[in-house]
Amino acid sequence: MKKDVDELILYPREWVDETSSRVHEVVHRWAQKEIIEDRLAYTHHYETQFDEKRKSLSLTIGLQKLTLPEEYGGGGWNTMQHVPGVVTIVSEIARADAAIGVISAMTYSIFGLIASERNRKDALTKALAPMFCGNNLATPSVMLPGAGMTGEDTPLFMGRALPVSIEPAAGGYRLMGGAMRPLACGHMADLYCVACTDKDGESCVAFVPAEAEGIIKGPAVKTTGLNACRNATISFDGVRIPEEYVLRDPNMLATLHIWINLYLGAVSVGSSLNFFEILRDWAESRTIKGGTPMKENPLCASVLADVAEEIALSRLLLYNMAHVFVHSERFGAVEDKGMFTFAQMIGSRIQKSALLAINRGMELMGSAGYAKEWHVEKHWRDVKTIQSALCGVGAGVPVKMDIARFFFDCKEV
Amino acid sequence: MKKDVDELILYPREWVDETSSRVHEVVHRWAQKEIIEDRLAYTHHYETQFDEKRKSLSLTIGLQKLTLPEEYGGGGWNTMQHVPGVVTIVSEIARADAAIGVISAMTYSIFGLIASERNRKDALTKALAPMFCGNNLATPSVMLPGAGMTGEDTPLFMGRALPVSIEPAAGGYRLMGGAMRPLACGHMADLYCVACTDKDGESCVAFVPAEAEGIIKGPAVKTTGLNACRNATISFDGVRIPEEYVLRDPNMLATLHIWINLYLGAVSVGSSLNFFEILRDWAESRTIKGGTPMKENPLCASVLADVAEEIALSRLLLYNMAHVFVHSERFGAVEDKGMFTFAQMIGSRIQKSALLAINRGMELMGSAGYAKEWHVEKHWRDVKTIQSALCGVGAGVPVKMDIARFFFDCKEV
Amino acid sequence: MNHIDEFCVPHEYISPMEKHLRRVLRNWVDTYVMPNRRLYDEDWKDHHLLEPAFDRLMAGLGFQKAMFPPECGGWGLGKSDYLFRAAYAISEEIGRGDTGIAVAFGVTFWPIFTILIDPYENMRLAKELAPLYCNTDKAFFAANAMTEPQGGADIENMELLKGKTIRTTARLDGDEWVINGHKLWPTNSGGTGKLFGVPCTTKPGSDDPNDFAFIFVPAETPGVTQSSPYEKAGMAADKNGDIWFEDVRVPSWYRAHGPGTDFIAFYQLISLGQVASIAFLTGAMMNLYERLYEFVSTRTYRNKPLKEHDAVAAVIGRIAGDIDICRILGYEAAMIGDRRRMPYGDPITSERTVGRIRNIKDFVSDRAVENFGTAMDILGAYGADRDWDIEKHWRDIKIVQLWMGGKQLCQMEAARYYFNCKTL
Amino acid sequence: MNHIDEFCVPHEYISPMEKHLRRVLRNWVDTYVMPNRRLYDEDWKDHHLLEPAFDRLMAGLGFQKAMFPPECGGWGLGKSDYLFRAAYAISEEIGRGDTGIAVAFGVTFWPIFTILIDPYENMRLAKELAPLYCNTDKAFFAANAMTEPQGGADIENMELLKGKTIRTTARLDGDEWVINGHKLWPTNSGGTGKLFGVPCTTKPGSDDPNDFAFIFVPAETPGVTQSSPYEKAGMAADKNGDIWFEDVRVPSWYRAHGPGTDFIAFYQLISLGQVASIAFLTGAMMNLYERLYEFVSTRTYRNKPLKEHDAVAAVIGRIAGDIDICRILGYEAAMIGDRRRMPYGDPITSERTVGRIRNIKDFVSDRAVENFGTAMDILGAYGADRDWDIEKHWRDIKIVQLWMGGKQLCQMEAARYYFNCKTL
Repeated sequence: MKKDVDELILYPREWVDETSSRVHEVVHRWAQKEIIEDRLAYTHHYETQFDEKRKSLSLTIGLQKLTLPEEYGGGGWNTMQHVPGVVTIVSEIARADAAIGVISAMTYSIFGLIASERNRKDALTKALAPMFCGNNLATPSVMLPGAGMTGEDTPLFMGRALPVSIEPAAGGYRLMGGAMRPLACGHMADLYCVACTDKDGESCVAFVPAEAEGIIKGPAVKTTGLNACRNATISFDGVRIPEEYVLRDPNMLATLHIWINLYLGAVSVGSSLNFFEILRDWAESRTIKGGTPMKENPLCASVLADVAEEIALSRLLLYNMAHVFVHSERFGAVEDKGMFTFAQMIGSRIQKSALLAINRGMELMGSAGYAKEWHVEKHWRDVKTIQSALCGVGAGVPVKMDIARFFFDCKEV
Repeated sequence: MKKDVDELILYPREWVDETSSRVHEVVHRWAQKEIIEDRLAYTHHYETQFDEKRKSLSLTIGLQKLTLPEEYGGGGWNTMQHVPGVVTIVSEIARADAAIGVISAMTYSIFGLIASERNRKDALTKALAPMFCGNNLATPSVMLPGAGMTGEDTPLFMGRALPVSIEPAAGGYRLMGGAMRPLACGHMADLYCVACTDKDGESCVAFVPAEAEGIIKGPAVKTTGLNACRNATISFDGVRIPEEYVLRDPNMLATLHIWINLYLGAVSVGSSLNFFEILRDWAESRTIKGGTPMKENPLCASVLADVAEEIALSRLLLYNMAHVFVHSERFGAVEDKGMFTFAQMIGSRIQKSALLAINRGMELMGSAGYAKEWHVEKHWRDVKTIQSALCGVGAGVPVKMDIARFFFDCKEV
Repeated sequence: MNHIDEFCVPHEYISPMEKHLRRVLRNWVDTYVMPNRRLYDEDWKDHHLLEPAFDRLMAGLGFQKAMFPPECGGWGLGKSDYLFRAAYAISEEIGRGDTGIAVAFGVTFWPIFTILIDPYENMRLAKELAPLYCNTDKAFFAANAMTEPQGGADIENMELLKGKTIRTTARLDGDEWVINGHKLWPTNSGGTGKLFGVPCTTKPGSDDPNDFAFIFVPAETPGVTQSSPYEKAGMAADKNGDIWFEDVRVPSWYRAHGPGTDFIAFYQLISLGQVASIAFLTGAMMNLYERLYEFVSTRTYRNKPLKEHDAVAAVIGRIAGDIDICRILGYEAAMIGDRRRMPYGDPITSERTVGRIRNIKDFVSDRAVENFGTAMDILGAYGADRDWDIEKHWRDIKIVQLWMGGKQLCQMEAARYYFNCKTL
Repeated sequence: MNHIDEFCVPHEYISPMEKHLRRVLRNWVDTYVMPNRRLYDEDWKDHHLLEPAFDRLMAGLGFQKAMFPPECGGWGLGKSDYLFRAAYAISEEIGRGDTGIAVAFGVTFWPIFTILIDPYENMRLAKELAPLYCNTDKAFFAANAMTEPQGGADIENMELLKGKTIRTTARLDGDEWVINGHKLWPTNSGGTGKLFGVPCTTKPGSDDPNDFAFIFVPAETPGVTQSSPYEKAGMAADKNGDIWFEDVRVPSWYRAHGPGTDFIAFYQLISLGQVASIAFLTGAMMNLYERLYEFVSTRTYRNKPLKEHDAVAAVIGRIAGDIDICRILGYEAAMIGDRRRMPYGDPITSERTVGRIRNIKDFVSDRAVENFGTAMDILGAYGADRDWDIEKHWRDIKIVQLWMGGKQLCQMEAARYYFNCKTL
């Protein structure tokens, strides 16, 4: 009998608590039944079915509120020891559908940032809780700093441009600037989580409900992948938000990068796990050279091995990232900057590995890799979209500069 | 003040027990004082100084007998929970000198195989203990299966040729065949640990003391690196060994591969850690473009980042390999074949990463990377020598086939 | 460097007509393709937007006549000493705009190459088929119906399998061939193709090259059925579908040549197809350079243009450098083909020519896949944007890497040549 | 494919003398180098074994005369339309045997290129120096003393720094130049070089090209001191050491040309050096193919020859394919140089030529480093063996990747050209 991927692509189960394992099983059933086994139908009615599938996961099963504190109506998984479990769950969601995975990842990242025991922002969490703990789907959109425009002198976060700024306004703040491209869901978001600066150029993170006045939303952009997470360019023209909606601690933006690298890593690993399953079926059933099963051809087998290796190692690294984050004290000296660096380093490696695995595996699938029917091309487009947006402008050079700063104490790169 | 590498290139210290940490400190002092700070002298009198340096580590500090059971005069570290600690120590040794690291790695692998609590072969351990627990240096030489010769129909272990066979002889076995090339130290070994087969083609591991009659030793070969571990081609012409010197359980050869991948991984990680230190000094003190410190040039910084990333991730993977091996039950279903696969997969990845790090870093060092004076070229040659010998014939294809067999259930590759 | 035309050109190889060909096609691409190509993904089924562009290129500008000899109303390129180089230049210019269009256009010639390139000419058949191409004001599409459901890349693996796995049968009945079988995925199927070149076997299971037949089948022949086009990740201009042949009857002289010769004439297509594939890729990469140049000049890191940041410069420099290199190799591949009639050249069906060209195709494919991937990363959050055009090429060129037997077959044929392997 | 001579050749580029040159050198390599090269590592200091080989090649066969015009007793290659291509073929053949020998030989011409290639000729000086090369039965070595302790690759980064960081000074005193400074690492120093070409500044700290001077200094001139050779990881045939100049006086006409012209004449060396470097690498890789072919044919996995295992075949096929590709690129790089006098060519000091050739050098270096590394892996436990010769090339070719400013400078110059970067 064919083995389950979890028996092959190993991860340290000791780090995942039992409650998480039970939720994982529920999500696994959802993934299998509602999406994976229904994929041919899902291919052709993707856009319309998307909300329905999300609802069953987020509202019926209740995962949307999972990481909010119990006292605000959440699932109570706002402790750090649940983090590896959430990683497992996000992977499982993305195994079915990367777009739902990305929305989950952004949700959990935001509440990781503001509601986790390590750094609770109670007023903000309380204010946002109804949106995520109610009976409607809530879509967040995370806006990280990125490339600036030539000729503009923009405040920077680790070299990346922060074109949105805040200034105090009666009882809160006013946001200005933008033409920023979110990671995803810019066009359909209910809540924006925005990297910005104060007037001293210090980085902050601001939360902006979509109904606030002054949000300028560009047209929905057509994108390679994550087509259900309709994106758009977003600007702010004097948008007002309450005081507690801004996190002014300059570590917050770095911490947001950690959370998002972790959970988007989980998405791409999950997507590549499903790719592994599809490829395995293909390699077993397809024959080449007039009769040999593809998997028994040594060259094909070596490509299969490369695929498995990339996925297995990136899954291992993903859990290591979670583990270092949760137990940084046991890892020697991971202060904030170190953790930020490790998250960027492992996060970008995971994205690269997941995409490499799919790219290589597609080599064996010929046109089946390319036809919508097989679903492989969707994983490929989705993961690529995540990778490009997350690992950032300049072929990952900003991440490399982060790494060089940490390990070699560079000052000016 | 410049940070210690262990504060930058993190590893999960929680997995390393306290006793190991104390021994690590002792080894660190040895590495620093006897070798690293003495390197210019060591460069020019390498061959003669080698034994002396080894003696101080192996005999004076006592590391040679470290992993033998106490009851036979050993250090008593034959429990599995010491394994991550031994990894740390082997890395530290190799940070100073990869050749001493390789000899240590082979020693610990052998006693990991026969003396660890998981699989004790008491009679054999007792027989070999005096050689390693006495007052003389003892050098083992591990002979793994590899490429066969065209036209010969050799028994195979996972596709690799096993040209040495055993047959029963009064009270023991007789070994025939060979022209095998050990991983290292073939010319200077006191003990050979030989992959071989019985007459049914089942793989075994045989131990052959160097003084046994009938060992045919080729001339010492000149090699790229590990020049102190003088190697030679070895054949056996009816060499007799006692019965307990042969491990006939067919899992033993796979298990030997696990141990050797783990500890030679530690060697290459250790060697690359020292390379990191040298490169860091270089990047700080060297200026380019008429004045900028090299590390502040963004392109150089991006190469530095690649170097750091490769080393940091391979160190992380190394400890994961140790951890999976020690606590396989916590990792889901790692049965023997799974662990063998993971060890090969992670082991070869570590070797590749370590070499890649050095190769890339050398790009920045110009002729200093190449001149013997800087010691960088020695790490480069040593790690390459380990990598080629360990990851095996055929550009790693046998390892890829192992991976494909495990993950895709291939039968004929 | 200020313009894509400054990428390396081996001047000594250039044909006299190249400059003219490129100018006409550059103008056509900029007029017909560039303004519309972002919408082509939605046009994959109907080709409402694509049709006028094709009509202009193929019929209006007359490019679909190019390969036929003048006596058939064509331009005579099929017999030119510059055949491969001209094909390279044409394919590159079109590929710059849209590799899907480039392949749909290029493949239209693919079946008739078996009868138009000396020494394997069949003028009777050429004259019969020429009006379809030369006597029309609409784009005319033809297809090579090669791949079969069970076979995957087997049909392209001629050297090893010699047609042994082909299940589409051709049986001679009087002066008609009767064809039965099922083909899938040909470029220009899914309803567009009006003429199919069909590799068949006259003796199922045989690996005797004499039992291989290449037969032309007009799409409207009774018994031919086409499926509607598949939905794919990209390459909307290239429709692909199933073709079923049920007791399809065509005249006996619709066979390209005859036993043995069909096999070798068909085998010529491999190298031609590979050279065109290389050109599609270098064309797409030239456009990559144009788009990337704009991005790295207008976007910043640390408030400096990306291209002025040494580490980014190294990455984009490598991309541009690869384009230069791939183009040198592309021209060399074309030249290897065009040397077929020179005393120091090899036949295009020789193991040497096939191996070398496959090797270059494999290499260029890998560079393209990697460079487009990297370029999307450079664009970061904009990498996935339709508006930057790079993502479209990224989706399209992956299929160029995969087609014609894919990467692994390329690797095997190259290895076989370089190391005289016998059993691969 | 059965022989290294079947690797791709762009036939149209080949010079009439190439076949002869290659035959003579192939024979010399097989007679003098191959039987001894495994021992060269031990010969790095004394060159006992190397000296006879050099004498035979350079004086016996006369190759050290090659660049001088016939009126100076040379072969006139310096003024040939085939200069770069001939240099490529010569360097490749020698590099096949030993890249250390190839560089020691090639660099002997390097300083005099500044005065032998039109339009920057200096016949007075050429005639004065010619007897050293042409009138002897011993190998004659010369060196370009460029690198300085503080500068690293700065001296090769002429385009950006224009000699600004050079600390070796030249002061005109009557009709003599007085030179002071410290150079290190030149090929053919460490005692072998008898003539040095020395880039100096006539005004320290200036980035005005007019203040750059290229001056010839015979090694035995008073005030010149050489260190003994450094010990290196490989390339034993190439001795490197320190050279100190203390109030060294040479005649004023020992300056290559004069203000401005020295700079541009010196800058020609970059592209010549890069083309030769590419040839060293392709030569070494051709030998890699020879040795690897033997290993993969005689060793097995699963009791089948390695080359018959599809997965191994793909890897070795890629290696051989890279050799083919690098060779095509190498000839193109040479051709780019030789187009300097053709109407459609560019000067060898143009940004375009320098950028393109650097790009090819960077690419070929990376392929060589990777392919030799992979080849050692293929040999497994034998990869590190001196007896298989691959490890020697592996050690040697890494230095080819690193020299002349190294990989990063190559990347920067290429990026500057392709993207018009201003501040790199």
